[in-house]
Amino acid sequence: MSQSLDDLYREIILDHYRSPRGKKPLAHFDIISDGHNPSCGDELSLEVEMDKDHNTLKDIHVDCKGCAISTASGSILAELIKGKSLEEAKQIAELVKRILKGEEVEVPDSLGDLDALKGVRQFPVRIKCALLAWVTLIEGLKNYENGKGDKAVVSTEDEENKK
Amino acid sequence: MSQSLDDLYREIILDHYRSPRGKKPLAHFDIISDGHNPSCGDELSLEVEMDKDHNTLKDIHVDCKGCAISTASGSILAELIKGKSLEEAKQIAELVKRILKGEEVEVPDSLGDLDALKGVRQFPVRIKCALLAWVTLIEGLKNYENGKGDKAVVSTEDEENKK
Amino acid sequence: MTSNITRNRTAAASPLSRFDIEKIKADFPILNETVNGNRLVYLDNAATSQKPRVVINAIIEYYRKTNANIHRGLHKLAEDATRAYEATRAHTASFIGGVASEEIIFTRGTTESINLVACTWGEENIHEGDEIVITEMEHHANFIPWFMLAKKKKAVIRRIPITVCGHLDLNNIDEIINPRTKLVAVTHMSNVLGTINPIKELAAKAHARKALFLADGAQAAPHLPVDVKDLDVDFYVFSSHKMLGPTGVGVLYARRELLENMPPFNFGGEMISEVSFDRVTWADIPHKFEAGTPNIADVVAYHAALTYLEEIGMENIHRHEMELTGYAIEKLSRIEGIEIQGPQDVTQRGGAISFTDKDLHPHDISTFLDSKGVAIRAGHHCAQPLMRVLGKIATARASLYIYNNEDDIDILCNALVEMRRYFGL
Amino acid sequence: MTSNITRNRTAAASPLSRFDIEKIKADFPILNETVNGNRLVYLDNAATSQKPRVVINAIIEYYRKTNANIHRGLHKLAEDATRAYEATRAHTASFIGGVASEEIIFTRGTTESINLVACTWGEENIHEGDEIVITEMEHHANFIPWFMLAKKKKAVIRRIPITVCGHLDLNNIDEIINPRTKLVAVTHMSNVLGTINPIKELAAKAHARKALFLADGAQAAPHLPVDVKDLDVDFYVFSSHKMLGPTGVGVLYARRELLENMPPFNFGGEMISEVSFDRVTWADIPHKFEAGTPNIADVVAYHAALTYLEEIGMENIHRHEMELTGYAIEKLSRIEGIEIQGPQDVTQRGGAISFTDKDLHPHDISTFLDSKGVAIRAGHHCAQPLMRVLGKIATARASLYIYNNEDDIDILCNALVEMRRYFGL
Ligand SMILES: Cc1ncc(COP(=O)(O)O)c(C=O)c1O
Ligand SMILES: Cc1ncc(COP(=O)(O)O)c(C=O)c1O
Repeated sequence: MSQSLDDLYREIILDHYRSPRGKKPLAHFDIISDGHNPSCGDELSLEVEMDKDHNTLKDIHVDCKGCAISTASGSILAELIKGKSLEEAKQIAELVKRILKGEEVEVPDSLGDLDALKGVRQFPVRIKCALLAWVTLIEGLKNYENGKGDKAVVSTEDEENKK
Repeated sequence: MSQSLDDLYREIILDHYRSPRGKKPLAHFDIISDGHNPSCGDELSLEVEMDKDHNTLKDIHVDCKGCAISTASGSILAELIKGKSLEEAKQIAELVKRILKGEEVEVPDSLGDLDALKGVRQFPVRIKCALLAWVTLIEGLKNYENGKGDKAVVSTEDEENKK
Repeated sequence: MTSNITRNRTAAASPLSRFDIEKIKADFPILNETVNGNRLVYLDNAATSQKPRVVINAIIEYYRKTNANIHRGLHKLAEDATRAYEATRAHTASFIGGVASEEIIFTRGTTESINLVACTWGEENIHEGDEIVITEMEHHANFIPWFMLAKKKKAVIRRIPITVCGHLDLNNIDEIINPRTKLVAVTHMSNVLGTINPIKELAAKAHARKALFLADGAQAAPHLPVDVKDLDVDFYVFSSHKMLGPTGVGVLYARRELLENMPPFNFGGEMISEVSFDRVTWADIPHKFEAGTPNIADVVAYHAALTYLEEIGMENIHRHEMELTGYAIEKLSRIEGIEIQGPQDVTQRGGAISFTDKDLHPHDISTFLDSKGVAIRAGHHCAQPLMRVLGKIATARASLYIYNNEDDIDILCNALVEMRRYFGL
Repeated sequence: MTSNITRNRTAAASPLSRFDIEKIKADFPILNETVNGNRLVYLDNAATSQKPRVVINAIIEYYRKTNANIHRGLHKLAEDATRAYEATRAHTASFIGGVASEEIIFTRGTTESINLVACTWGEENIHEGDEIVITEMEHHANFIPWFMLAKKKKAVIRRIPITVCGHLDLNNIDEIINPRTKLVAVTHMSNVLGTINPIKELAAKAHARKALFLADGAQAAPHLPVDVKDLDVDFYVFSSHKMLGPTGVGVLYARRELLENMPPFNFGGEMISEVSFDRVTWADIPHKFEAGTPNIADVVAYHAALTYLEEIGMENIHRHEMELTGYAIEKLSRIEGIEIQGPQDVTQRGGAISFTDKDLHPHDISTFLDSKGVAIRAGHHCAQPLMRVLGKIATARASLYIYNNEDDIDILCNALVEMRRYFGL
C-alpha cells in the first residue's frame, strides 16, 4: 500500500505543503477566523481582505500549525479562493466537504487541485486535517455576512457535531 | 459424580432433614437467636433453655426455613448440643467451622454425625447453608454470656466478613 | 433418556422443527460438554447465554489480526479496530429498530447502563418530591440505583404492584404515574416470572405526564424483536452476554437530545475534546460517555452475536421459545409437588420459568439437577423485593434459549421426578 | 532489511539474548501479520499490548468449557466459573506484592478504577478548601476525575511541575504537599515521557501530611516489578489490556480499611446483601464494588497473562526494556531532525519514547511509518496539559514491550530516515 501513501501525499499536496500559498500576513483584513482540530492539536488561522464591492475575496492569508495534509489543504484554499465571490467561495468549500465525505463529485478543471484531496478519503483519521481550513473559512464568511466584525472560532469537533 | 451427590446428601443428612430434631418449641427459654443467609434466603431461629446451673444447655429448639443442608445441620446441632456445657457447645461449634473450612480434623465418635457434614465441602456454595445453625448458636451463647437478655441476630454474610 | 411422562406431540408434527435445533446446538461448542457424566442441559439462560462458535472466533480473529487501541491511532491496526468497533455500534443501532449510531453507548452491562442514567440524567433531573415509578418485579439493577437516587434527592419511589398471576396490576396506574412522576423504569421481561410487560402502553402513560421512560431490556432484547422507536421509550438497556455475545459489553440506547444534554459519566481519555489545567470540554456523543479504553475485542465480537441472531430471526426465536415454554409449563405442572410462578399464557411471557417444589428447597433442586447435568438457577435471582411479594424465600428457575428443545425439557422433568424419589417424597 | 546506521553491537554479544525474543515473538500470533506489505512492527504498546496465544486460548477455553454467570449459581459451570474468576483475583493480589484478595476490585480499566475512587472515597472525603495534588505529566484519566471533583467540592488542584529533562520537579514539594493536601495522585510511569516517578518517596510525603496516595500504574504494572506494600500506596490502578491481557479488565487495589469504609460505586445485582423496598445493605468487599455481571471471560483469561509475565519475570522484562530503550534512544538521536522527549537515562525511564521531527508533524510521521508496517502513535496521548507544558501540539511515540527487539528499532529508524527523503527534507 505504499501506493496509497503516494495517493495521500500526491505531488500536488507535497508541493503545497513545501511552499504553502497565502503565507504572507495581510496589512488589512475584513475577516479573521481561527480553527483547530482538538484531536490532533492542529491550529489554523485565516485572514481575508474583501474588495470594495464587499463581495470579492481580494486577498487571503492562511497560517497553519499542522500536518502536511492540513497545511496543503489550507494552501489550496488560499490559491483557489483568492478573487472569488462570497457565493463562489462557499460553493467551493461545500464541494470540498462533499469530496471528503466520500461523495462522487466531478471537480471542474478550474479547481483541479481539489482532486488531490480525494486520496485523503482512504485515511479516515486524516479527513479532519483536510477539512480544517475549509470549515474555518465557512465560519469566517458566515460571521462576515451576519455583519459581525468579531473573530470566528471553530473546531473540527463542532463540525462533526452537526453532521 | 452422583457419588458426590450422595456424599452431600448422606443418609445421616437426609435422615435429619426428613425428621429434624429439636422441632418442638420450648415453653421457657433463656437464649434466643435468629440467623439468616441473605444469599439464599434461609432463615433459622434457635431457642435454648439453660439449666439451673446457668451452664448446661438443657433443651433446645431449632426452627429452620431452608434447604436440606441447613435443616439437617440445625437438627444435628439440636441433637449434639443438648445437655452440653457452654464451653463444650462453643467447642463443638468451632469444630464445625473448622470442618467446613476444609481443615483436616478428627471428629470424636461422640460427635459422629458431624462427620456427615464433610461432604458439603465439595459444594462451596452450600457451606453457608451448613454453617447457618452454628453461627446462630455462637451468637446466642455470646449474648447470654455477656448477660444480655436480648435476641441475637446474625447473618452468614457477617460471618464471612470476619474471616 | 426415556420419558416417564407421555409426550403429547410426535416429533414429526412438532412446530419446533421450523428451525433446525440440532444444527443450532452444533454451533455451540459447550453444549457437547458432559457435566457429572451427563450431557450438559443448559437451562440457565436468563443468567447468561452460551456463545456460538462464530462469536468465539470473532474474538480470536480480533486478537490475531486487528488488536489495537481505537479512535486515536493513525496506523492500520488502529484504523481497522476503530472501524470494527464502530461497525458494532451501527449494527446495534439497527438491531433495536434503526436508531442513530450515536444514540448507542457501550457499557459493561445492563447494570452499568442503568447506573449511567441514574448518575447523569437522574442526578440533574430528579429533585425533592419528584417521583420515580418502578414495579414490584424489578431486578436489583433497575431498583437500587433509583432507590439510592431517591434517597439522596429526597424523591419518592412508587411501585406498580403485581397480580396473583404475575402481571403488572394496572388498576391504579393513573394514580401511580401522576404529574409528580419524572421517570418510569420498568423491565421489558421479568427475569423471574417471565412476564412480558406492556412497555408501549406504559411509555405513553409516562409521556402523557411529561415523565421519561426507561425499559430494562436485559431479558427481552435476547428473545424478542425490539423496536425502541415503536415502543417510544427514552432509554433502553441490555447486556451482550445474555444474547450470545461476550461478557463485559452492555448497551445504553437513549434519544439523542437526552444524551447531548446529559453530563458525562466517567472522566478520562477519549471522552474529552480539549483539556487544559483550567478547562475541559467534552467530546460529542457517543464518545462523551465512553471514557478510557473500552472493551474493544468484546464489542467487536458482539457484532457476530447480533448477526447470528438476525440470521435465525428474532421473530422465529420468539416463536420457538413460546412453543417450548408452553411445552415446559405443561410438563412441569404435571409433576407432583411442582408449582409454577408467573403467567401461564405463553403469548404474554418469555421462557424464564420459575418454579418451586412444595417439599424441597430450590437449592436442593438445583444441586440435584446438576448431578444429572441440568443447569438451572436457584435463589432470589437478584429480585429480593419480588420474592417477598411472592412469599417465597427463593425459587428454582429454568430459562430457555434458541438451542433448547423438547429433549432438554424432558430431561429436566424426568430429573425432577427422580429427585422427589431420591429425597423420599 | 539492511540497516543504514551502523549497529553498535554484534548480535552474539547482545545482552538482549538473556531471554529468547524470537521465542517470545512466536507466542504472539499477530506479529506474523503483514501490514501494507511489510511485517508488522508493533511499537504502540503504551496504547495497548498484543496478546500471547495462551491468553487467547484461555478465552476460547472459557467459552467452550466453563461459561456461566458467577457467584450465585449452584450448578457445576457456575461453580467452575466462579472459581476461575476468583483465582484471577488471588493471582492479581499476589502479582502486586501479596495483598489480600479482597483488596482487588475488577473494573473495566485504569480509567474506571480512578473514577471509582473519585466517586466514592473522593465524594466523601474531599471538602471545600482541601487540596488534591497531581503532576503536569498525568494522563487525562488521572487528571479530569480530580479536576471535576475539585470543581464540584470547591477543592483546589495543585500540580507538581516537571523539569526540562522530563522529571518531576520536587524543589517545592513540601509546599505543594502540605497540611491541606487530602490526596496525591501520580502516575508511576509517564505514558508520554517514559519517566518513572519516585512513588515511594512521594507516598511517604503524602502520608506525613495525613493525605492518601494513589499511583496510576497503567504504564508501570506491565513493565516493572510492582510491590504496593513496599511502595506504601493507598490506591494502585492498572489495565489488563496493556499487560498482555484482554480488553475490558482493570484493577483497583486499595487497602482493606479504605474499601470497607467507601460507599459502593454502581448499584445492582451481586453487590448487595439484603434488599427490601425500604432498605438495602451492601455485600462485603470486594463484591460491594462489582455490581452486575462482570467481564467474566476476560477476567478469567487475564490470569494467563499474569502467568505469562511471571514466567518471563518482571525483573527480566524491565531489564530487557531498559536495554532496548537505550539502544532506541541512541539510534533515534542520531537521525537528523529527530528530537527525543523525556529522560535519557534508561534507569529512570521506561520504553515509551516520544519524539518529534523538526520539520514533520507527528501525524505525517505515523502515516508514513504505517506504510512501512511500523505501528506507532501520534498525537497528544491523552495528556493535553503536558503537551502545553512541552510546547508541542503533538508528539510521535514508539513504545516497547517484551516482544520487541533491535531489529524492530532498526526498521523504525530506517523508515524515519527514508521518510525525510520522501518529504524532500
Ligand atoms: C431483568 C434484568 N435486569 C438487569 C440485569 C442485570 O444485567 P447485568 O448483570 O448484565 O448487568 C439482569 C440480569 O441479571 C436482568 O435479568
Ligand atoms: C498513564 C496512564 N493512565 C491511564 C490510562 C488509561 O487506561 P485505560 O484506557 O486502560 O483506562 C493510560 C492508558 O492510556 C495511561 O497510559
